[in-house]
Amino acid sequence: MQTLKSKLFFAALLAALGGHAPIGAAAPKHDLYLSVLLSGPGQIMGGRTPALSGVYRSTDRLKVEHVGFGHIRMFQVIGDPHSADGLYLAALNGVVHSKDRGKTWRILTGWDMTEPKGLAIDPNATDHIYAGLPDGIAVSRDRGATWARMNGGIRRSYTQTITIDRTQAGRVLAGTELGIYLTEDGARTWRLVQPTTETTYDLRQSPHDPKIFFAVTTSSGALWSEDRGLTWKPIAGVPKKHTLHNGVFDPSDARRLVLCGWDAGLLVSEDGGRTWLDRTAGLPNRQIWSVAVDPDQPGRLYASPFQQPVYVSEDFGLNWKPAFFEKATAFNLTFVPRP
Amino acid sequence: MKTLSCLALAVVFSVPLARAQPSFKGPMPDATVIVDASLRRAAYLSRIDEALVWRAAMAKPGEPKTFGLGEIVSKLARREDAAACSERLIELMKAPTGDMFWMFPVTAIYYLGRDQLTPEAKAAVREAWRAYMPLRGDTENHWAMYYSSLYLMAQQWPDEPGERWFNGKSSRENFEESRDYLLHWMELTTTIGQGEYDCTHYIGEYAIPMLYLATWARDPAMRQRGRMMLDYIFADYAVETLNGMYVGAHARTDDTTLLEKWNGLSSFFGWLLLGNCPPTVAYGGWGIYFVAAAKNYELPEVIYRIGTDRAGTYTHYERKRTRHRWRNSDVRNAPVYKTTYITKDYAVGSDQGGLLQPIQQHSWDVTWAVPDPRGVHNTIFSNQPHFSAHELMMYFTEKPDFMPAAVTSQGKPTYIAESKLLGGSPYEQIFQRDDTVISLCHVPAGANFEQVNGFFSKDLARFEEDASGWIFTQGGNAYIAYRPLAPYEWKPLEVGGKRLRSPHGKNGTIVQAASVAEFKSWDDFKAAIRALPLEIRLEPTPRVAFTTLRGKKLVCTYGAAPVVDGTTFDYSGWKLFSGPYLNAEVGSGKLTITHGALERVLDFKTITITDRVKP
Amino acid sequence: MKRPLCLLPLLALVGLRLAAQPSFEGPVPSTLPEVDEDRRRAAYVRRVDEMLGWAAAGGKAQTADPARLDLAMIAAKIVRGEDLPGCSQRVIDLMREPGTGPFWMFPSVCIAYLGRDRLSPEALASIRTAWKTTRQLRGDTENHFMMYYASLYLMAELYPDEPAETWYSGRSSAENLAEASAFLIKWFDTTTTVGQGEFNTSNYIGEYAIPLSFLANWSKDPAMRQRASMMLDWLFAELATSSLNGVLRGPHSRTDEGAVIERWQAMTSFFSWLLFGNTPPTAGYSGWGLYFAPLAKTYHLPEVIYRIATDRRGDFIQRDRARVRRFWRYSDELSPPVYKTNYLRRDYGVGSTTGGLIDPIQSHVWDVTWAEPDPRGKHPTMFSMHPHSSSRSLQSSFTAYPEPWIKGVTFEGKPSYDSPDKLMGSSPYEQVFQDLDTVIALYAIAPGERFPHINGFFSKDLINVTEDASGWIFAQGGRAYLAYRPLAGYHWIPYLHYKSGWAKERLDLGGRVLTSPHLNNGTIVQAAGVGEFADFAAFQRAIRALPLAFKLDPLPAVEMTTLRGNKISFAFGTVPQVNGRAVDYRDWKLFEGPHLNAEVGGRKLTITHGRLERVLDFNTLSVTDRVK
Amino acid sequence: MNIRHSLLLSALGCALPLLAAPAVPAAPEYEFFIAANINRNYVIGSKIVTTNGVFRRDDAGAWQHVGYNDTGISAFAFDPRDRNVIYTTTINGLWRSLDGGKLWRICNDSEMTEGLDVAVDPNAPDHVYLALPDGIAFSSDRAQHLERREHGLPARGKFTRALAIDRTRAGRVLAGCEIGIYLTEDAGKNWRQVLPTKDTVADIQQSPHDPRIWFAVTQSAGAWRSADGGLTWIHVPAAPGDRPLYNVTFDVTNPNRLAIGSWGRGVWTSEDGGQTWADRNAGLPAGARVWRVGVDPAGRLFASVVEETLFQSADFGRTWRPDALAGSAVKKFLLLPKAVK
Repeated sequence: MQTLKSKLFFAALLAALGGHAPIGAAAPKHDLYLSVLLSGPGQIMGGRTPALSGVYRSTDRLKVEHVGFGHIRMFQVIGDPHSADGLYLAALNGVVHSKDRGKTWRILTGWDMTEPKGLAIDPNATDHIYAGLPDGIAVSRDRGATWARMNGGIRRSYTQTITIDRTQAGRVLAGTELGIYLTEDGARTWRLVQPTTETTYDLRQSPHDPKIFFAVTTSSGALWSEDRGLTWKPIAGVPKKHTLHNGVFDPSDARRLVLCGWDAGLLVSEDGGRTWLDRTAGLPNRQIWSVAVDPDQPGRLYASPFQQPVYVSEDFGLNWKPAFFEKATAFNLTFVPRP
Repeated sequence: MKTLSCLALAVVFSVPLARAQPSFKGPMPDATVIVDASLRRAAYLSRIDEALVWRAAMAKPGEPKTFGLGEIVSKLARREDAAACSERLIELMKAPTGDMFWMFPVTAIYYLGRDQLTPEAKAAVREAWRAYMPLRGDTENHWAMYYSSLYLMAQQWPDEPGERWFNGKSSRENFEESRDYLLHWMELTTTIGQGEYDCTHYIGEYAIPMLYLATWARDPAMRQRGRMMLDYIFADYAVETLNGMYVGAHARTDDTTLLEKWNGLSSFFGWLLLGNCPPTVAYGGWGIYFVAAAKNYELPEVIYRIGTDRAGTYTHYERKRTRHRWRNSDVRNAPVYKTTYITKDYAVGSDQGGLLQPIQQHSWDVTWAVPDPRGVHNTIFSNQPHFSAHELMMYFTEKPDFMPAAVTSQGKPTYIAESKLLGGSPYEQIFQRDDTVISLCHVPAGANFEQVNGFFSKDLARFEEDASGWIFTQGGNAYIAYRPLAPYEWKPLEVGGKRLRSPHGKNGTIVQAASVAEFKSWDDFKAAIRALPLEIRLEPTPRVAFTTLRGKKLVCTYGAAPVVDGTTFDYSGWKLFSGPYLNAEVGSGKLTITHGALERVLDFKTITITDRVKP
Repeated sequence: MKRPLCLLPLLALVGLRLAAQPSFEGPVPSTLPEVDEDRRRAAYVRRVDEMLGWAAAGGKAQTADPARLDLAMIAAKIVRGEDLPGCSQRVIDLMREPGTGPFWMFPSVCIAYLGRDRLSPEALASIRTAWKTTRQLRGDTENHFMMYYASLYLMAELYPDEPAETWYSGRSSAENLAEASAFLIKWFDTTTTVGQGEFNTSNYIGEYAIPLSFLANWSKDPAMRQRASMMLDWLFAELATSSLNGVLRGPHSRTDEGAVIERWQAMTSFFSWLLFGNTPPTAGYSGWGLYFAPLAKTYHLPEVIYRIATDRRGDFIQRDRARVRRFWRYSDELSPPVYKTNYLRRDYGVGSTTGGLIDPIQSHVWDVTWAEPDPRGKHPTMFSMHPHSSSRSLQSSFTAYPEPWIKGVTFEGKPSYDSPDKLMGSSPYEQVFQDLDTVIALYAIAPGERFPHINGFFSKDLINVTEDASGWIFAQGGRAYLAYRPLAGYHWIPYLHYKSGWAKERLDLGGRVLTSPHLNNGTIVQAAGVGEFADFAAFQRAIRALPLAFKLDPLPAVEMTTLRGNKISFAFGTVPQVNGRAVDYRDWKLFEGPHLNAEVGGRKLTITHGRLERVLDFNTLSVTDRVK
Repeated sequence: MNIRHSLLLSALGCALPLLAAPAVPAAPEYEFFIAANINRNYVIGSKIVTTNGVFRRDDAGAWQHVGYNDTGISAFAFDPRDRNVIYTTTINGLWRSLDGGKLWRICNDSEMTEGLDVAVDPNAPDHVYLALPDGIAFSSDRAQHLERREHGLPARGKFTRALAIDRTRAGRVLAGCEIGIYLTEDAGKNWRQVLPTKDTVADIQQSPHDPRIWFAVTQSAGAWRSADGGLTWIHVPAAPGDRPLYNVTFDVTNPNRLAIGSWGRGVWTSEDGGQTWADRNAGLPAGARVWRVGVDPAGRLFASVVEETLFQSADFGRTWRPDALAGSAVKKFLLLPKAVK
C-alpha cells in the first residue's frame, strides 16, 4: 500500500511539474486508462511486486488511480456498451469484466484461453465480444458468459488485435501472425486479406471514414486500406525494419495519424498518412511501447517509451513532458467514455 | 516471459542458514537399496521430519520476517504452534504476493490447518482469496499450481457466489474450470508427453500440486489422478537419474544446475524419495511444500527400484513435446525425441536438437557419477549458443524486441551471451546411439552466434588434446572422448574449467563415452577411440560417418535423417516411453512401469492403477 | 492334546490392571467416516504411535524394568530406537528359553528383522541359535500354519544358504524356504478359490494379519510381498463388510464364549480401531496387536475398504462362501463349503451360515447384533443355538483321541464346550435360513444327544422384553426392534457370562437364556429398525400380523411372510424357498454383494464402494485401483 | 537332552524292587520303548519343563530317554539295523534322526500334517510308512523323500491311525483307517480293504509268535483277529466292544497272552489267545481310562492311565504298582528285536 501511495503521489507530482493543464472548463468525456507494467522488465510471475502494475485510470489527465488488481500483464481496456460503469479487460488471466469501474472483477474466460491481447465489442451487436488469443480468436455471443473459438480459416492463428467494422455487424478484421484476416459472418469464416511475414500489432478503423483502415506490423511496416479492409497497401515512408506497436487515428482530425514502435520511435502524419514525421525528439528513447491521441483535447498525444514515464505532448509530438509514473511500460493507453 | 526458477533460489537464499541442516551438510547418504518396505518408509518419514523440523525452526521469536508461509506450513504439518501460526497468518494475508506461488502454500496451510488454525486466521485466508487476484501465469507449471490450488480451495469453500472469489466466479465455476484444466493437462501429458519435461527445477512445481490433489481432493477420481501423476512424474524422473541427479536433456534447467548437475530441486526429490543423494540447500526451498503433505504419498517400489538400481546398463527413449508454440511454428507442440543411456558410472542423454524450449533448454550431455556431487561439475557437452526474438516470439506472446534483453534480468542472465552454455539452437541437430552423441551445427551467416561452445569441467580427472583431433578426458569412472569438428580455442570460465570456443558456423561435436572398467588402461581407451572409423566433412553442410565404440555405423548429415548401420533412421515410430523400465504408446494415456518382477500400470483413460508382480 | 492356543496371549492379560491406555480407556471414537485422506492417515499413524508408545513404556505393566520386557515391547522399543543395548540384552535372556511353536516363532522373527541393524550381533545370534536348538511345533490349524510358515520363510530368507544341521527342522535354509513357500502359496490359492477356513473369526484375524504384514514387508520375493499385501486387503475387506461400527457380527468359524456375547471383546475390534478408527481397541491392543504395530505404517488401508467399513448410510446384503475346517473323518468332503449371509443396516446386522458343523467347538452360526454407542461391556446380540458336544464331532476335525478330550478342551480355552448352557458352537442338528433381517433356525436334535435342548440368548441390554400371547417375544436392542419366536415350549435360566474365552470363571451380569427342551425345535427372529415404526406397539402389531405357520413333527418346518414381504418356506432337511423359488446354494459365489465380489475358483476379489474399486487378482498377482 | 532328568528316572527305576522273574526266561532279544508325554498341562507355546518323548527301558528297568524332548510324539520307529536311526511322528508330521537323536529333520512338507503312526519294513529297512489323517505316505529312502501311496484307499475315510508291517515279507503292510483295515502287498502301491469298520481302527498287531496271527482293535467295533496274515478278520466277541479300544498287545514271552487298552474299559487281558478276556482294572485308578498297554520283553504288563501315571504288573494285570514317569501319558509302547547297533 505504501508503494502504491507513493507512486500515486509521484505521478501527481510529475503531472504538476509537467504543467500541462487540467481539463477544467470542458470536462473530458473520456477517462484515460493505462495498462502498465511498473516493476521493470525483470519482473517475473510469482515474484514480489515492488510496484503495483495493472490498470490505472485518470479522470483529469493529471492524477492516476489504480483500478482493480495489480498484474504485470494487462493488455487492453475497453468500455462496456451496456453500462457506462462497465469495463472489459484483456489480461494475462483472460478476458475480465468489471461492472463497477474496476472495484470488482470477474474473469469471463476459462482455463483454455490465455493471454488475450485484443478485445472488441461489435457496436451493432453489443452482446458479441471478440478476443484475440495467442492461439486463435474467441467469440462470445452473450457478453462474455460463454465463449467459442472461431478462427476457422486462419493459418497460424496467433491474434494480436481485433477491429470491428462499425458499419456492419459481424464484420471483423483480425491482425494475426501471418496477416490480416477478415470475417463478414461473425467469425464463422475468415479469409486472408493481407498477408504479412510477422505479427500485425495494431489495426484501426478511421473514426472519420469507416472505409479506411490502418494497420501496423512487425516487419511489414504500416498498411493502409480504403475499401473497408479488403485490399491493403504499404504506407510509404514507414520503415519495415522495426516492430510497430501502435497505429492510431486522431479522432479530432482526419488528417492526423500516429504510429510507434520498438526503435521506430514515434511518427506522425498530418496528411492522411502520405508523409511521416519523426516526433521522437523529446522522448527519452526510441522504444515507444504505445501511443494514444486524446479524444477530448485536440492535439494531445500520449506516448509510453519503454521503461520511462508516460509522456504527454500538447502539440502532437513536437514537445514532450513526462506525465505519469517513473518507469512504466504501457501495454495500452486507451480512452473509455466516462459514465 | 515469466519464469520462475530463480524465485525459488531467492527464497532459498533469503532463508538464513542458522541451523544445521543435516542432510545438506552431512555426509552423502548411504545409497544402499533398502529392500525392506518398512525401513524404506521409515527412512522416508524421517527425511520428511528432518525437513519440517528444520524449516519450522527458522521462525525466530520476535522476528516476524522469519515467520513466513514455509514456516507456517512446517509447523502445521508438525501440528505445533497453531496459535502463533494463526496470528502470523492473519498478518501475512493482508498483503498477498506471489500469485500461483502464493496460492499453493496458502492452500497447504489451509488444509493442514483446517483443524488447527483459529477461525480468524481461516477468515483471513478466505478474505485473501477474495481480494487478491493472483496471476494465472503463462506456463504449464504455473497452471498446475494455480488450478490445483483453486480446485482445492473451491472444494473447501463450496457453494459460494462469485463475489466471494478474486476472479468473480462462483465456487462451482472455479471448481469446474480447475478440474477441466487439470484433466486436460493430464491427458496432454499422458498422450503426447509433458511440455516442461524433465526439468531439474520445475519438477517440484508439478509434484507439489499433484501431491495436494492426491492428498486433499475429495473426488476420488481426482485424488487417484493426482496420485497417478505423481507416480508418472517420479517414474519419468527416476529412470533418468544417476544417484539422484537428473541427467540427459532437459526442457528447462539453469546455469548452475547445467554444470553442477546435482544442484537442482530434482535432487531434493532424489533425496526424499530415493535416498541416494543429498538435498539441495534448504531442501530446495519449495521442497518444504512437498514434505508438508509427503506422508500421504508412498513412492511405488517399482519406481524406487528404477531410481536406485544401476546394476545394468540401459537405454531409455521417450517422447515429449515442446512448450506451446504461439508463433513461428505450424505445430503447437512439436515432438521431442529423447534418448538416455545410463550405466552405473555415467549417463549420456540427448534430444534431437533444435529449438524445443525457450531459453533454458539443455539438449545433451554426458554426466558421470561422483561420490559426492556437491560442488562438482560432472558433465561434458557442447552447445550452439543461440538467442533470438524469433525464439521468444515462438513461445511467448510478448512483443518481441525487448524480450532478449529482458530475459537476462528474469533469471536467465546468460541468454544473450556468446559464452552461454544453456539453451537450444535451431541450428543444432543431434543424434545419439548408446553412449555416442553426434551433434552437428550449421549456423547461417549473421545469426547469433556462429560458433559452438564446449564445456570442460574443472573436475575432469584427465584431459588430453590428442594429435588425432580427439580430446580425451576422464570424469569419475567414465572415459569421455570429445571430438570437435572445427578448430577451436580455449576460454576460461569463471566457475572453473574452460570453454572450448569453436568460432565456425559449420561445426559439430562427437562424444563417445565408456566405463573405465572397460579398458585395461587409459592408453587402451585412447587407442580404441583413435581406431574408430571416422569421416568428417563440413562442406557444403556438416556430415559425420562414425563407427561407435559399440560397433554401430552412424552417418549423420545436417539437414538429413541419420543413418544407422545403413538404415535411415525414422522418428515416426518413437514411443512416448520405451525401454526396459517405462513403456507407453503415444496417445495411450497408459504408462507401464517395470522393474524386474514389479510392474505398475497407470491408465489415465480408466483412472486405474494396477500393481502386478510378474511370476 | 495340544489344542492350539491362540488365546494364550489373552490369558496373559487377564486380571491385570491396565495402565493408562488412551484408546482403551478413552471415549468411544466417532463412527463418522473421515473423508479426508490425510487426516485419516494421520489418525491411523497416531494410533500406531499410541500402541508403540504404550508397548515401549512397558505395556500393561508400564514399567521400565527390563526384566519385564517381552518381545512385543522390545519390538516397539526397536522401532522407536529406544534403549537398544537393553533390548539386546533382554533378547539374549529371553532366547535362553525359547518357545515352541508359531506363537513364539513370529515374535522372534519380528525381533530378528526389526533388530537386523539395531540389535547386537550377540542378540541376533541368540535368536538364530534358538531356531536351531528348539524344535518348533507347526500346530494343526491354518492360523498356526500361517504363522509357522511365514516365520520359517522369513528366517530362511534372513539366513540363507545355511546347512540343514543349523536349523531345528534339520532342513537347509533352501529347503525350509521351499517348504514354507509352498504352503503359503497353496494357502493363498485355497483361500482365494474356495474361501478361508477360519473365516470371520473374533480373534484369529491377527494370526493371519501379522504374518502377512511381515511377509508384505520382509519377503525378498516381490511376488510373496505382493501376495501378502493383497491378502491383508482381502482380510480387512471382509472385516469391513462383516462389522458394524467396528464390531464384528454375524457368523464366525471361531469365536469364544466372551466375544460371542460381548461382541466387541475381540481382536477384530482392535483391527477395526486401528484401521477404521470406529471402535475402541480391546485391552492391551488385544495383545498380539502389538506385533502388527511395528510394520503398520507401511500398510495403507485402501480407501475403498475404509469406506465400506465406515459407510452405514445404506443397507446391504453380502452373500459369501467360506469353508469348514478340515474334516479328517466323518465327512464326504475335506472342507465343505459354508454359505454366509450378512445383512447390514445402520442400526443392526443380521448374519448367518446355513448351520451344521463348521468348527467343532468355537463356531457361531447366526445372530442379530445391534449397534451400541459404546460397545464395551454390552451384549448387543440375539440368537439361538443347539449346545452340541460330541466326541464324534471332535474327531471329525481333530486327530487326537476324542474321549479324553471333551474334558480337555474345557481346559484349553474353550471352557463351555461340554456345558448345557453354552452359547457357542455349531451343531449338525441345526439348519438356518436367512432372508434379509429374518432368520429361521430349525433344529432336529438326534435322540441321545448329550444336550437335548436349544438355548436362546436374551441380553441384559435388551429393553422392553415382552412375552406376547401370540407366541412372539418382543424386545428392543439399541435402535433395533426384535421379534423372537420360539417354536416350542421354553423356560428361562440365568445367563452366566464368561469373562473371556479363556476364563472358566463365570459372572452373573444379567441377561438370560431361553432354554427349550425339545428335540424338534426352532427359532424365528425378525429384526427391524426403530425408525421404521411409529412405536414399539406398531412393530408388535406388524409382527403379529405376519402370516406364519409352522410344525415340528416329523421334522420342523416353517412357512411365513417376513416383514419385508418375502414368503419363506423352510423345512428341516430341505432347500429353503423364497417366494416359491428354491435357494440354490450351488450358485453361491465366493463373494457376492455390493462391496465384495468374487467367483468360486476365481482367485480374484473385486472390492467396490461407490466409485472406488480395487481388484485383487491372485492369478496375475495384480492389484488394480480404479475410480469409476 | 536333559541328562539330570534321565538320571533321575533311571534312579527311580532302580529303586523299584523287581517282582519275580517272568515265566519265560528273559532272553534279551528284545528292546522295549515308549513314547511318553510327561507334561500334562502343556499347551502349544508354553514352556516345557519336563522330559518327554521316547524312552528305552534299560536292563535295570529304568527309562532312558532317547532323542528329542518332544511333548507331542504319537508314534516312533527305528531302523532295524541301527538304533541311531529314529523316526517319530508328531503334530508336525514325521521327524527323523540318523545319529541317535542329536540332529533331527522334518521329513514331510506342508501338505502332510499330524503324523499318526510310522513303521519301518524290517525286510526293506529303507522303507518307511507314515500314517496321516488323510492317508498314507511312503518313503524308499529312510524318509528323505515322502510320497503318498494311497491307490485303493477310499477318497474319504482314509484317516489312518495304525500301520503294521508283516515281518515275513517285504512290502506287506496293514493299515488301520477310518473305515476299515487295508492291506498292501506291494509296498503301498495298491491297497485293498480287508475289513470294513464303522469307525476308526485304532491298532493292529502281528503276533511275535506266529506271524499269521494278527489282532486289531477299533473305536466302536471291538477287537478283531486274523489267522491268515490279515486277509480275513473275525470279530472277537469276548473282548469289550462298547467303548473305544485304543490298543492291543501280544506278550512276547507267552503266545497266549494279549492285552487291550481302552478308554472307559481300561485294561483287559486274555491268556488263551483271545478267546476269553478279563477285566484287569483292579488296582488301577478309577475310571478305566487307559491310553495304552504294553508288555515288556520280560512279560511285564504296563498300562498308561490317563492323567495319572504309568503302572506295571508282574502278574499280567492281576496286581499293579506304579512305575516311574509319574504324570505321563504313553502314546506308544514298542517292542523291538534288538538291533545290530
